[in-house]
Amino acid sequence: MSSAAWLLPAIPFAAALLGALPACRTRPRAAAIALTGATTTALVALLLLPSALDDPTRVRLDRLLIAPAGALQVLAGTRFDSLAAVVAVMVGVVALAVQVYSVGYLHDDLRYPSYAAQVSLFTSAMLLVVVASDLLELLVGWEVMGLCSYLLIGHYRELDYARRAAVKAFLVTRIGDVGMLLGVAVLGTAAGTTDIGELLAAVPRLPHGALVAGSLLLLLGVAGKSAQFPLHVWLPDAMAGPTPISALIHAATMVAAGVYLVARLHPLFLASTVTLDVLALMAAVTMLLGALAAFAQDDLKRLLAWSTTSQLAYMLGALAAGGYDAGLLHLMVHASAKALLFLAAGLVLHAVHTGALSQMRGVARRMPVAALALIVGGLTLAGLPPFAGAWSKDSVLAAMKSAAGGSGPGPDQFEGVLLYLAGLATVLITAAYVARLLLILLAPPAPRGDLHEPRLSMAQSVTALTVTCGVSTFLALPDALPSWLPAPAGAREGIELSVGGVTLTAIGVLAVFAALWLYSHAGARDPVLLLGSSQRRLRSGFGVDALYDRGAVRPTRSVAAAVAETDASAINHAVEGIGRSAVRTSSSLRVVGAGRVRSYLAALIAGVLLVVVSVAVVV
Amino acid sequence: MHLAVPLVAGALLFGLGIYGVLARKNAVLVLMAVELMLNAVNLNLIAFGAYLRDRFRTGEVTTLFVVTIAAAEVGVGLAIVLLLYRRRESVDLDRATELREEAA
Amino acid sequence: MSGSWALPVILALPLAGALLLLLLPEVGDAIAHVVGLVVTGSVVVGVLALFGSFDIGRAGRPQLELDGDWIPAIGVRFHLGVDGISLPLVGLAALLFLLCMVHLLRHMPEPVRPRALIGLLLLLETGVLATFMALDLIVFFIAFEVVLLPMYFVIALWGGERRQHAATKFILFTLLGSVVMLVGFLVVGTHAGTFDLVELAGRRGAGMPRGVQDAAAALMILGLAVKTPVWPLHTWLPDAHTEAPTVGSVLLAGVLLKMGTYGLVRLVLPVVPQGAHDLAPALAGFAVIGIVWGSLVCLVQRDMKRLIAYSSVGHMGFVVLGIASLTTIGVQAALLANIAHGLITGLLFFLVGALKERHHSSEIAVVGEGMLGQTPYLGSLLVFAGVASLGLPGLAGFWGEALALFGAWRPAGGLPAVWFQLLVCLACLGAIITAAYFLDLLRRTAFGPVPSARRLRPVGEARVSELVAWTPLVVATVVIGLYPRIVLGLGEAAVRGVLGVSA
Amino acid sequence: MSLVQHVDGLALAPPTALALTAAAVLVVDLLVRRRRVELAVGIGLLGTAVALVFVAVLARGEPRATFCLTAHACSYEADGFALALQGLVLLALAVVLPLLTGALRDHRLPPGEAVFLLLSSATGAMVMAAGRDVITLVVALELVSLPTFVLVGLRPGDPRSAEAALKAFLIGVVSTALTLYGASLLYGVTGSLHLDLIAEGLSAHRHDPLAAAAVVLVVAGFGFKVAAVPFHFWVPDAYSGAPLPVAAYLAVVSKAAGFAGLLLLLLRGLAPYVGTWGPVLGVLAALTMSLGNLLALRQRTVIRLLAWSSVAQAGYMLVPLALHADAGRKQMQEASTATLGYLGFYAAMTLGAFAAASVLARSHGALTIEASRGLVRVAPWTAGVLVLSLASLAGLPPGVGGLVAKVVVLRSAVDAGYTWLAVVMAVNTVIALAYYLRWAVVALSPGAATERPFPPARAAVGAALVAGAATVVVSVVPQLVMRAAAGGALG
Repeated sequence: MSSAAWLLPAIPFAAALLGALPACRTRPRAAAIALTGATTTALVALLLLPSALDDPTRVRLDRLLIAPAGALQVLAGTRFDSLAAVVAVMVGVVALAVQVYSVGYLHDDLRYPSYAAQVSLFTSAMLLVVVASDLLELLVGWEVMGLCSYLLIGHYRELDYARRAAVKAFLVTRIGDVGMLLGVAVLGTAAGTTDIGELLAAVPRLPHGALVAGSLLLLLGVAGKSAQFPLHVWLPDAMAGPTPISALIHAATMVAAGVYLVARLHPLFLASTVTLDVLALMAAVTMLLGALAAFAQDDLKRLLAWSTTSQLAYMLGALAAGGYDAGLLHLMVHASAKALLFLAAGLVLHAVHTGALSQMRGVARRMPVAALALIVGGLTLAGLPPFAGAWSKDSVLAAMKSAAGGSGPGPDQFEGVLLYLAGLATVLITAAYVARLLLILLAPPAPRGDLHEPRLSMAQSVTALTVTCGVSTFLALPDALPSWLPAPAGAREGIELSVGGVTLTAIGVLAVFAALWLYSHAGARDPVLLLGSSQRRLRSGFGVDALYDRGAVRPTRSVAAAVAETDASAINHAVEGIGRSAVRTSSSLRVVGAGRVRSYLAALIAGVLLVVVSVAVVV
Repeated sequence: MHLAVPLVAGALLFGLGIYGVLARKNAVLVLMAVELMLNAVNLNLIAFGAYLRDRFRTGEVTTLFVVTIAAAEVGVGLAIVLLLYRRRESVDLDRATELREEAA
Repeated sequence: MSGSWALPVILALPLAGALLLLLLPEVGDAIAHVVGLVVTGSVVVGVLALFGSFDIGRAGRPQLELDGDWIPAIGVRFHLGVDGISLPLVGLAALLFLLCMVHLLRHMPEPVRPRALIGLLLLLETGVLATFMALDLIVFFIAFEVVLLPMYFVIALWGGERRQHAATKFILFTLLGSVVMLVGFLVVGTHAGTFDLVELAGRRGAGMPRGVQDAAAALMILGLAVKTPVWPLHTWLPDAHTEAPTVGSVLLAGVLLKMGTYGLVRLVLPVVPQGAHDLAPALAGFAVIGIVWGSLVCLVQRDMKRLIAYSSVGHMGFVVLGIASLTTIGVQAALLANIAHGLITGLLFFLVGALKERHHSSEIAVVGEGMLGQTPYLGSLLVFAGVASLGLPGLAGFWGEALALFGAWRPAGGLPAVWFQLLVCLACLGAIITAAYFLDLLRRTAFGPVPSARRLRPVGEARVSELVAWTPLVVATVVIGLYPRIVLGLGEAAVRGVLGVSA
Repeated sequence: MSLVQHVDGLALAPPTALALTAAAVLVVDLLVRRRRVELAVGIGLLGTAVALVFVAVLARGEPRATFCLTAHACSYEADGFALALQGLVLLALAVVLPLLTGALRDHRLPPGEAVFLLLSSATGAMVMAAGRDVITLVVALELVSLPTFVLVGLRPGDPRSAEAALKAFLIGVVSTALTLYGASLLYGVTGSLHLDLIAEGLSAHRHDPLAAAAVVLVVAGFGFKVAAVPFHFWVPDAYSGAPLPVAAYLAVVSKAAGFAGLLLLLLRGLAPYVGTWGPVLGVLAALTMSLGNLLALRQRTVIRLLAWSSVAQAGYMLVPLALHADAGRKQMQEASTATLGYLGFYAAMTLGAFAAASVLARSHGALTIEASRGLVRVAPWTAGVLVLSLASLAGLPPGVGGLVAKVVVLRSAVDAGYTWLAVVMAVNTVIALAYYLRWAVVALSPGAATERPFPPARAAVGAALVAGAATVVVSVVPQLVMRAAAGGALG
């Protein structure tokens, strides 16, 4: 317990505990605790960063035996290396921004104190995932995060759809989590350990079956948490929560956990081509599905949510293609861009009190902070140079291209090609929905009437994030990251950037922007109309929800009803029937005591005779 | 005399007694049937005693006991029958069925 | 008699309390509460002292033993002791009884009669503690039976509307189980010539042919399975839980069910290892059917008490699955899950009891939405207990079930691994459904708007006496969840001993 | 051969004391006019105490024997087995006698005659325990039975009492006749009626159908006493016609005498034919307990419930006698210990239940189970004894005594290889619990405030408490009973 990395989850945890105390449930105290916690956490993360980056190959371990169970000795603790340090900084900063922003956003909300505590607990859980040295320990953070997500999505608990969205989020991720637990069990029993370091060291000697099965099951957990097809359905609904939560969980942290896990265990995944194939396919499907659905959305936050799904698929696609640094770079870039977009969207929502895009025409023209944030975040997301998104996206595509070429680590060539094609198509669709978003929000004329001014704390954090996002553009991040985060053996080294690639992408994105601008400018039309009758289909994410309802939810309910009926009628009946039959037998035996002494004597003598005869015969 | 003769006679007597116990409704006649059964026992004991030449005369001695037992039984039995008669004015066994399992 | 008198002294405390209350009509009702609190409190102190004097280095062997002749005519010894397997359960039982007494201070069920109720509960405590301390088969059996009558009367006299039916079903069903188990004990005793558990465990079934072991194991498992309960012998449980007063439900779920699984570990595994090995696949199968079955029934359950009762069937399924894996990790997990289930389900029953007291029903529809809005403490605690029960990592419920899966995925040598792996997958399905129904329950009770009718007639928030009774459970759930070693570490050596595995 | 035998007076002292007391009661009752009930019962208790002292004295010394045919074949032995049973009979008598006072007063029974009959019957039971030849056993059997027939019919003005007496009498004498016929055949086969000599004779005559038939027949009379199927028919009718204390006496002392004779006969005299009677008794035990429990299940009156329950309990006590053909001396010894041990526990708990029922009969009048509602309020201690006794009979703690008894019996079944019988008994235990509980829970339920026609008789409450105390003692120290029971019937 000597490593300072413990502080990362411990500080927000303490803040959460403090915040849960009855005495601290007034708004100012709660805010003070939450902000102090978040600030300290971010500071610790920043302070720990330099030493971790000094020697990126060094792993600092600090473990404690928490669960000695037979051959399995679970040593929980911290595993702090440059990857953890970088992601911790990301989490810390976003969490701080969200806490600051929330003070304003939930200014009139009576439940702010518990909200703040839940966000603290959430941060703690995410940081536990980041620094965990053991998969079971990681799972603790992983699922506590799910719990916090559930509570925060259900924050507006009077609203039925918010409650349902919360349950759905928890349940769908839980499906993934149970799969992941099973995966940990498979790998853990095969390797005799659940320690991440030892497990990775044991990869070469793991039986192939256990490796494939275990990694596939882990993938289920990743799909759940990172909202990948087929477990992506919870994320769009999760937008029922307060907007800062959408920014925190559903953009920068919780969904990033899946990507982080794949990166953490990259050698394990790279060792199983089957798993990489599945991951590549999953990513390809999800990125297209998400991008198309995002384009068709009518709701600002749902648009961003689908976009997140799609972008996470990008990162996972990169990792599947072996592009370790590319994936992580995109993770960072996307986290800051998406957090920025969500917080900016929150400003807009706060101002117009609706989430419908059709009601937001030109709103941003009167909100300079929000407008700037939207432009910076949007262009980063779309991948237009010189914003960082361009570099990260290009490196991802480059990794996919190599995989499609069949060289180096990655999935089979067929899946590689699919992945690459999907990646390219997604670039264009992404550009399209970003263009649509910006066109609607920035299109003239600016609306009249009152708009809510954003509160200071909200504006502050948005500004701060805008700056971060903008600055990261000019940072030599693409250069620095590979040296900070040395790829594990077997993954693609470094970031491949080609001027040609970036240029081509940029031209494509610009072309899409221009086309849509022309289209919408001509008749002040929403570009979504281009989709025509297929809009509804796309908006619902190709009807996967309805499919699940028909194919899984309802059958389960009817099976449950049948089982409950069987339990009550058959099993219980059988048990009680035995009792009743005893009583019935008792009644029918009444003749034995009918009262006539001569029948008694007859039975007596008959009995004795029977025994005498049978005994005499047997002898 | 062969041993079989008294034994068969005893068995017949015993069977007769059993028949009487089962067939008679009159309590006094049932008592008499029981006496027959006890006399069958006596016959057996005497026969075996003679056959075995038992130096302890067990058979004969036991017969004395059985006779006494029979007398005591008849004494008690008649008293009970009398009691029943005083209450019911009948010694019909089939009418003494007040004590029985109740219908549920 | 030789050995330490610490254990009998602890047993004597509740027994003396029970006799005092049940035999002296002059004792006033107020005194009854005091006696209950003082006695259970001193038992907790005594158990803490046990923990203090317990040598963790030798946790694999029974300690603080007391051994002496009791009925030499049939070879029964009065042999008590605790080891790393039983000590946590003793602790759990002592804690829950104290909390129940605290609860009763302000919440006497109808018809009140505190003297009788508290007396019966103290008698119950004696039996429970003795079960966990017994080191002789017959003494174990007697202690096992001690709990039946008090629990019967608690349900039959203080229960709900159909209490008589539920109580009768409970006692007849569990008695059938325990006498069948007794026949199993006697088969063992006949062939081994002793009932002493330490002696029997040391022999590990030597001298008992396979057929005898199988028969004995079958009888013992059958009996213990009723108590646990293992599907399809569970039908007494929902009725008993639903009709029992709150303290009855808490103790049933928190302590009495544990006696079944404890028996599996303490008696079946070491005494008839071959039989246990032969029956483990079937036992695991029934356990997993129970997991899935129980969770499916919960999915359409309308009554909260019944729901929690069926959820117990599922949770105990995990425990039995862990035991049936016959691995150190599985059995340790089972013991941990036992403790966790006692804490969490105890808390759940306390909460549902509190709701029933306020709404005069435990129907979900009657309890209604909006608890978080109107009674935030009750609501938050229900959410806490719910997510703890669905096995959220970081809380006590997680480790037992997760590690049970670990154990079952790679069962002991000689067991059909593929079968067990299939079962593990099914159990995972059950875990998902478990999450589904608990979340659904919370959605329909804790969350949601406060019904307008209830705004006018507010429901009482949790009282101090209630919070005092519940807080230790919450704290223990979190502490064990974060640091399961407290329980696992105690059990490790003893479990190795039970399974005959060298370290 | 000397015709004048040496008679060991000390060995004979306990039954003699009791017989003399009986006579004394009769004489005193003739002479005294006032307070006859107290006097008769008092003298009875005194005589019981004296007999008990003699038993204690004998128990301290070496086993004694008298009325010997040869040096080794005596007709009367005051060994551990006999003394244990005699002690049991006397202790039971000490509970039954006080119980009788209430009945004597309430029903206006003739006290002198009643106590005289009771003591005479008990004398028979004491002799039965010590008798070692078939004639002694049969005479003792008659001595036990005949007075009880009269006692059953003692309730004046009640035709049901006379009917009960007649039924018991007829079944009793027919059973005795069967026994005697069997004894005569046995004499023919073995040339003797002394148990040890019979055993020798039977060893020489293996696989003789006549001997097998004789073995079965000779058991009949004892089957009547213990109320085993198919000799059980009189039990519910006789119990419900008889005064309650007499029913208690029948259930405990008379049954104990029956088991004493049965154990002696089977394990000592008929041991070579264990292969014949062992399985038969196994089947009979199963039938007896199942029939008794099933019929008890639906009874609404206390007394018939107790009657059928006593049939069922007889079934349990027969279980240890279900032995395999290869059972050796050790198994037989254990079987005897088990049955005798069970009998000891059974006596305590049954007397408790009957005593509580007597209190109930006085305070409530009607003797339906429902009438005991609210007993816990009216007479808490009696309710306590009742619940304890019922729990013991069911074999559940706090009646640990009853539980140990069941364990003992089950153990012997499993030891003998009769696992099926053990399972049947296990199931029976569950059925039995259902009806014992039904009564117990009614007694503990708060009832309508019942008017008390009589205050509970102090003697009856005292008897209940004594029985309850005995149950508690044997529950805590079951070894007391088991050690006493360990003196086997095999000599």
